[in-house]
Amino acid sequence: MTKIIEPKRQSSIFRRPSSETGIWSWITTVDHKKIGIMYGYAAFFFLLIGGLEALVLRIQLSQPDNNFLTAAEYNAMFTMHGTTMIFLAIMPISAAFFNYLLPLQIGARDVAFPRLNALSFWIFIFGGAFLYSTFIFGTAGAPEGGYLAEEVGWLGSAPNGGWFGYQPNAGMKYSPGTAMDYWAIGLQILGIASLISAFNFITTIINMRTEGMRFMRMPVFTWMTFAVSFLLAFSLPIIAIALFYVTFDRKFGTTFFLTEGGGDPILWQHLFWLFGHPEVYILILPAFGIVSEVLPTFSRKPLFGYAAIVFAGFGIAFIGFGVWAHHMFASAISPVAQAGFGLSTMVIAVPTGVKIFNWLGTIWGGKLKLNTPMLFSLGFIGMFLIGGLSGVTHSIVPADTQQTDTYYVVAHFHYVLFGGALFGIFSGLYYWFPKVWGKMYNESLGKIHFWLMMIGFNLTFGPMHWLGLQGQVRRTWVYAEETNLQFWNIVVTVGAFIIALSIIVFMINWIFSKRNGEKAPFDPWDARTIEWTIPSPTPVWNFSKAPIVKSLDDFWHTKYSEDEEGRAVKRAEADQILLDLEEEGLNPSEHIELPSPSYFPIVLASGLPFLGYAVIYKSIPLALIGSILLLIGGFGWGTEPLEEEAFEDSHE
Amino acid sequence: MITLYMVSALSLIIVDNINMLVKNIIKLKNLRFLALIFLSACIENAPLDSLSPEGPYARSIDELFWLTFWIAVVIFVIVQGALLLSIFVFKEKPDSPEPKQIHGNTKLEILWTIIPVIILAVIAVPTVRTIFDLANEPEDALKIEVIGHQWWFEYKYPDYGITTANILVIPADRPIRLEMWSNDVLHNYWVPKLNGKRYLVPGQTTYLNLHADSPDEFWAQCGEYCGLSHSKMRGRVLSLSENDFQLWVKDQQRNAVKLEDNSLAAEGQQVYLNAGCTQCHVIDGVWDVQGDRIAPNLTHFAIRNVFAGAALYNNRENLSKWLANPAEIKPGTFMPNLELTEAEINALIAYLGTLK
Amino acid sequence: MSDSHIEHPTPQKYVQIAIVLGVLTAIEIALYYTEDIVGVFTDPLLIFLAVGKFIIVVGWFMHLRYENKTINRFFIGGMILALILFTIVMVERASANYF
Amino acid sequence: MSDSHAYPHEPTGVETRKLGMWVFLSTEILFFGTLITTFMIFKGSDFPGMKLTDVYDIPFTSISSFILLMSSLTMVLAHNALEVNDQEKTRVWLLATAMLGAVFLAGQIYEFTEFYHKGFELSTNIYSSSFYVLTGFHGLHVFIGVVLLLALWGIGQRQKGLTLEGGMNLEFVALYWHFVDIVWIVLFTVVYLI
Ligand code: HEA
Ligand code: HEA
Ligand code: HEC
Ligand code: CUA
Ligand SMILES: [Cu+2]
Repeated sequence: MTKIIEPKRQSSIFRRPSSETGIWSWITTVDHKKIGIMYGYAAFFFLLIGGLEALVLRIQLSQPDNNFLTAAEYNAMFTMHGTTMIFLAIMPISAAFFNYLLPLQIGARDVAFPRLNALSFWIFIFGGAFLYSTFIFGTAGAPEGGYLAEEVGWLGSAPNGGWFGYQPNAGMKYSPGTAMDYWAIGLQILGIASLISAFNFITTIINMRTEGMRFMRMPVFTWMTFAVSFLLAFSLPIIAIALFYVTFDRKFGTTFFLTEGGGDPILWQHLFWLFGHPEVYILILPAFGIVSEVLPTFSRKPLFGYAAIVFAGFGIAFIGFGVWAHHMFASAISPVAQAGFGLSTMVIAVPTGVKIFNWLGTIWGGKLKLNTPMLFSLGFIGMFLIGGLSGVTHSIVPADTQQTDTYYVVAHFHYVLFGGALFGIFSGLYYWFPKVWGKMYNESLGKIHFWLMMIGFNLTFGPMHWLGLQGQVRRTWVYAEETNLQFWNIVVTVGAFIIALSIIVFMINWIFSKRNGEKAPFDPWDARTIEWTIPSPTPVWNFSKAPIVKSLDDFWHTKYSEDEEGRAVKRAEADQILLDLEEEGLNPSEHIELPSPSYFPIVLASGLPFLGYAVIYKSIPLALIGSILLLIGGFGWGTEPLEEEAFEDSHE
Repeated sequence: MITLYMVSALSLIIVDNINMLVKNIIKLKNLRFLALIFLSACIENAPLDSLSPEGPYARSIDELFWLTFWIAVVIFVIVQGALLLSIFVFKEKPDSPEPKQIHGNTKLEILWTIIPVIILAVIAVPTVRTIFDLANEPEDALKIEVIGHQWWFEYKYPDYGITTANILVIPADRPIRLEMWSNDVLHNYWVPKLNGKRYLVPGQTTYLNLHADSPDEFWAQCGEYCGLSHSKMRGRVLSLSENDFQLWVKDQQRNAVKLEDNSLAAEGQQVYLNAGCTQCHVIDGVWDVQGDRIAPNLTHFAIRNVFAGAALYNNRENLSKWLANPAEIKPGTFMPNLELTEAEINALIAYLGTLK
Repeated sequence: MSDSHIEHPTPQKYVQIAIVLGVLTAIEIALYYTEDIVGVFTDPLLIFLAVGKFIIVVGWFMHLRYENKTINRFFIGGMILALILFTIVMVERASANYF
Repeated sequence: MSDSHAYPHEPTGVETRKLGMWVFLSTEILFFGTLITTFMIFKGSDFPGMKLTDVYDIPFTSISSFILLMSSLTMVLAHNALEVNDQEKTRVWLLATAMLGAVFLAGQIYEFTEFYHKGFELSTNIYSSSFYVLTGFHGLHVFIGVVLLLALWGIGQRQKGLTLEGGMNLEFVALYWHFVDIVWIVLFTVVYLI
């Protein structure tokens, strides 16, 4: 009856890692929670970097004909800003949530393939590092035959083709040097990471649900994870191949996207947006999931229209595959295609509207506790609404031909990405903070963060609508004084610094509360889903014994019943249940094994950047190093005994 | 808390939309002159403003935009209002009872699926119609070819045998059909007051219609990111009365005359011929070549008031800066720094000034 | 593990299926050489045959016929999605200069 | 993964690894779909220069296609043998599959060199690029498949023999192998015959 939590150790060709604390325990971990936390920190780090890049952009744009940056630097900055925010900040932060919460929400001990999970994390890290190594090793310059007045410098030697790398501008002829190779191969590596985690999450959700956790009893966040994984699994292959083509074009003289050899630059747009549009829903659906968890909890009401919200989520995911060419309305596509894609784009507003209305239905008639996670969720609805509506104005094709490539689009996508995805993420960060760290965050600082961010955000991105309609084209290093855009540009820049301030407040809150915050009870919010039935911080073994789920919002129904009017009434035995849960959670009565840590994920992952460099510099030795690392990783992985079988032989 | 939220949301709406709102209210009453008085700062001084159409194409887009805009505003007010209202009403108070546990309502669900569908259907009809209207080739339109270069637009008038750059000259009140392609990367041709944007693609032809109500000067800008000097890839459209346009055509069809005297300009012509300019530039009548050159045709350079992709006004100071080091002004440009001396530059400027 | 309760075909059956596949392949190659005679029907017929072979291998050799419906839905869903998306892209690219 | 725990798993009754493999294969459809789409778009264009039909050797490719097709048979026979736990036969059929795969690969290498000597290089024009990348990507899959088969065969040589459970099992590899085969069924028609 003692708790035995031991990673199994047994002989294998390589000695198994065994540290349980310290740096090695993190490097070799296969625990979904540790991986989730690492994902979170890494992604937040990149969010800061991407944010700094944005601030640099804003300084340059605060005045007409400014020369704070050179053109090369400016172009590198917005490309890296967009790429970083999307691939290195928001996507991995979502992955952090998936990793940490998914097993907890479906009552599992880990994901389906824990080592693969570690692998995707390390591939992400190496991919990010690889991409950013362009600042050290990369080169960029004027197009073939063009001239520059000054050296490009390190800041400008980053990829500079925009986050969607339109061809042929991003080809070798017009973007010489290696910077764009770093971009193409870096995204390729990051894509592998996401693809692997998508497989993992899909299998986990289908196959690791605890007893009674039927599909229609899963929390909405889990549902959205599921939808996102589908989107990833079906859209990433497309961009992977397209990036292959880019690399071939740039390195091996093919002409897939270059007209000289019969290629087609518009094909790249199709392939990119075939991925790129599902990608934006990959970024927003996790936030939808988070909001759908936070609102009911703090309204003390069940989610209004659970089934509708779930199906709307899948509706969005599905229709999201059929609208990609709305990014190409001004491009060389036929009016028939324009009309078709315009209509399909409008249709997306319907399922999204269903979600919004159901959220309103959730808070309507509730008892709203306006603490920080709730504020962010409510702010999310308000801000995403604006972004969504401007999205609909984009879908009016003729109007979009005026708006496209202007700051109006920049305003749209920051409203949905920042006001949507990032607000949702902050909501989630506060909401699950107690579960992860076992401490409470500071509520006042949280509120200051929210209000500062709300104001800064609107100052930054609100005026951009107007700027765009007044003719400020995006990706402009300088704008002419006569265009009379300076006033609102200054406002925008000020707003951006207010956002920076708010993020500093957030970081202070985080660091301070993690260390000195009040101790968190294991169900601080009187929440509804089963991740709150386990102690805070989550013990390594998650659930001391497999929970049995009897309904949607199972935990809530153990605590509350309804009176004849349908109002929630606390059950008499609720307090006792909580005490029992805590007791059992901290002192499991059954024998628990966990997957053992492993070196091989990180070894395997470390091979990829070498292969990347090998392609860029066409170097056989680097390719050999990369392949050897892959081989060692793969071989070690394959021969490392599988926990359970080996364990059975040796233990029982 | 609530008040703060409302204030910030309100100020957001105001900040976002005040100009549009005011302007539109005025427009509704058809008091354009009032608009000019009150908002002259906004309208007059924003040459790329996409909300002040000056031709039928841009106007049809504008109408469509305002239609959707107002629908969006109504939806915004209703939904944001409902959000703020429910926050206000249902905020936790010491005496709030436990809420009723409502799980959903199918009727409502159907309702808020259907209503957006209807709204969208309403918008969809004019949208599709306008798409095809804008794409149709207008009858007896003047055909002009637009060729994108890094980082300037070249124009060819096949009917008149004219090649020019940076400034597109069109007759007013007549439809124009642009046939466009690119010489290098993607560009995006945009004259906000006359029509929306259209890409210039290497290896594929795209079309765009323009139509200006009256003689005027409009700004153009390359929309698509096209490399280092994308932001300086600008342009002008000059619409002239039919008469002026015909005069302009006559003028353009004239070749330049070779200067044979001893003036500074003639010296400049010598520099032009010897310093390597002819590798890239053409001046008809002075240095005739077969086929296309990679740089703007300079035959009538002096009557263009802007140059270098309309990034600079055509004056002495700018020209000497440009000739001294083009890459300083347009990073990445294909025009080299030919290490001209000050004297050579002066001579060149004098010469370029004669190219009327 | 899970699907063992369903009868799988016997080796003889597999060989028979392989023979069918071989014959279909032979027809395909024959079609290639008789394009002049078959004319416009060649390509549709070829595609039809390829799809047939595809289904046979997936259905029998990969046991998709006997699989759990989750898997079926997933695979077939991916297939249909890919077909729709890529058809649109191809049609759009083929027609870009005509409409 | 936690097969032996009292912990619940696999509510669908499908083995987790197999499920993972099917998910992977579903996304592979999109990989190859993209490649094939590109190939078809370019094949239909009329860029001047060397055409695919100038280099093709249909009889040769037909034979190697047939070989790959038959490797699917040997694969399924290996699977079948393992189901009745006939280790000996399993190994034989596994090896046969790997060999057929290797022959196919050799054929492809031969074909590539042949084309190359005819002046049809990777960067010759859009036809050659899309041809090599598409068939090369498939070849890479075959190569990985052969390695996996050989690895399995190697494991089979060891004492405990093969099972249909756990780790990298035969069913897992078989699914992959068949998939590689069906892709070639499509490619053969699309790339060579049409
Ligand atoms: C999180 C990411 C995210 C999300 C969720 C969205 C959501 C939407 N987007 Fe956005 N979009 C981006 C990220 C996102 N977008 C990015 C990054 C770009 C630029 C890429 C680049 O060029 O760099 C872009 C660009 C972009 C374009 C191309 C613009 C251009 O370049 O010309 C278009 C065009 O149609 C568009 C449309 C839409 C639509 C219709 C939605 C819809 O899903 C919105 C639906 C929501 C609502 C409509 C609000 C709620 C609904 C109701 C209250 C119901 C009632 C409403 C009605 C009846 C209208 N988006
Ligand atoms: C989720 C995605 C995301 C997010 C969060 C942001 C956030 C911001 N973006 Fe975003 N942006 C994009 C995605 C995003 N962006 C994309 C995809 C593009 C298109 C790129 C392209 O065209 O290719 C783009 C383009 C883009 C442009 C257009 C550039 C151009 O076209 O020329 C601008 C201009 O103002 C801009 C500004 C900002 C600002 C001010 C923020 C701010 O909100 C940032 C706030 C964050 C911070 C300010 C960080 C805080 C930093 C500190 C607190 C410093 C402390 C540091 C340490 C202690 C180390 N962005
Ligand atoms: C290697 C090619 C090259 C050479 C040599 C060259 N130019 Fe240019 N020139 C260009 C290009 C390209 C542009 C357009 C640059 C742009 O706007 O981005 C240009 C633009 C100009 C313009 C502005 C034209 C306009 O209407 O926008 C002038 C004037 C000019 N060049 C003068 C000269 C003179 C004088 C010389 C010789 C001393 C010269 N160029 C030599 C390539 C060249
Ligand atoms: Cu041309 Cu931007
Ligand atoms: Cu989109």
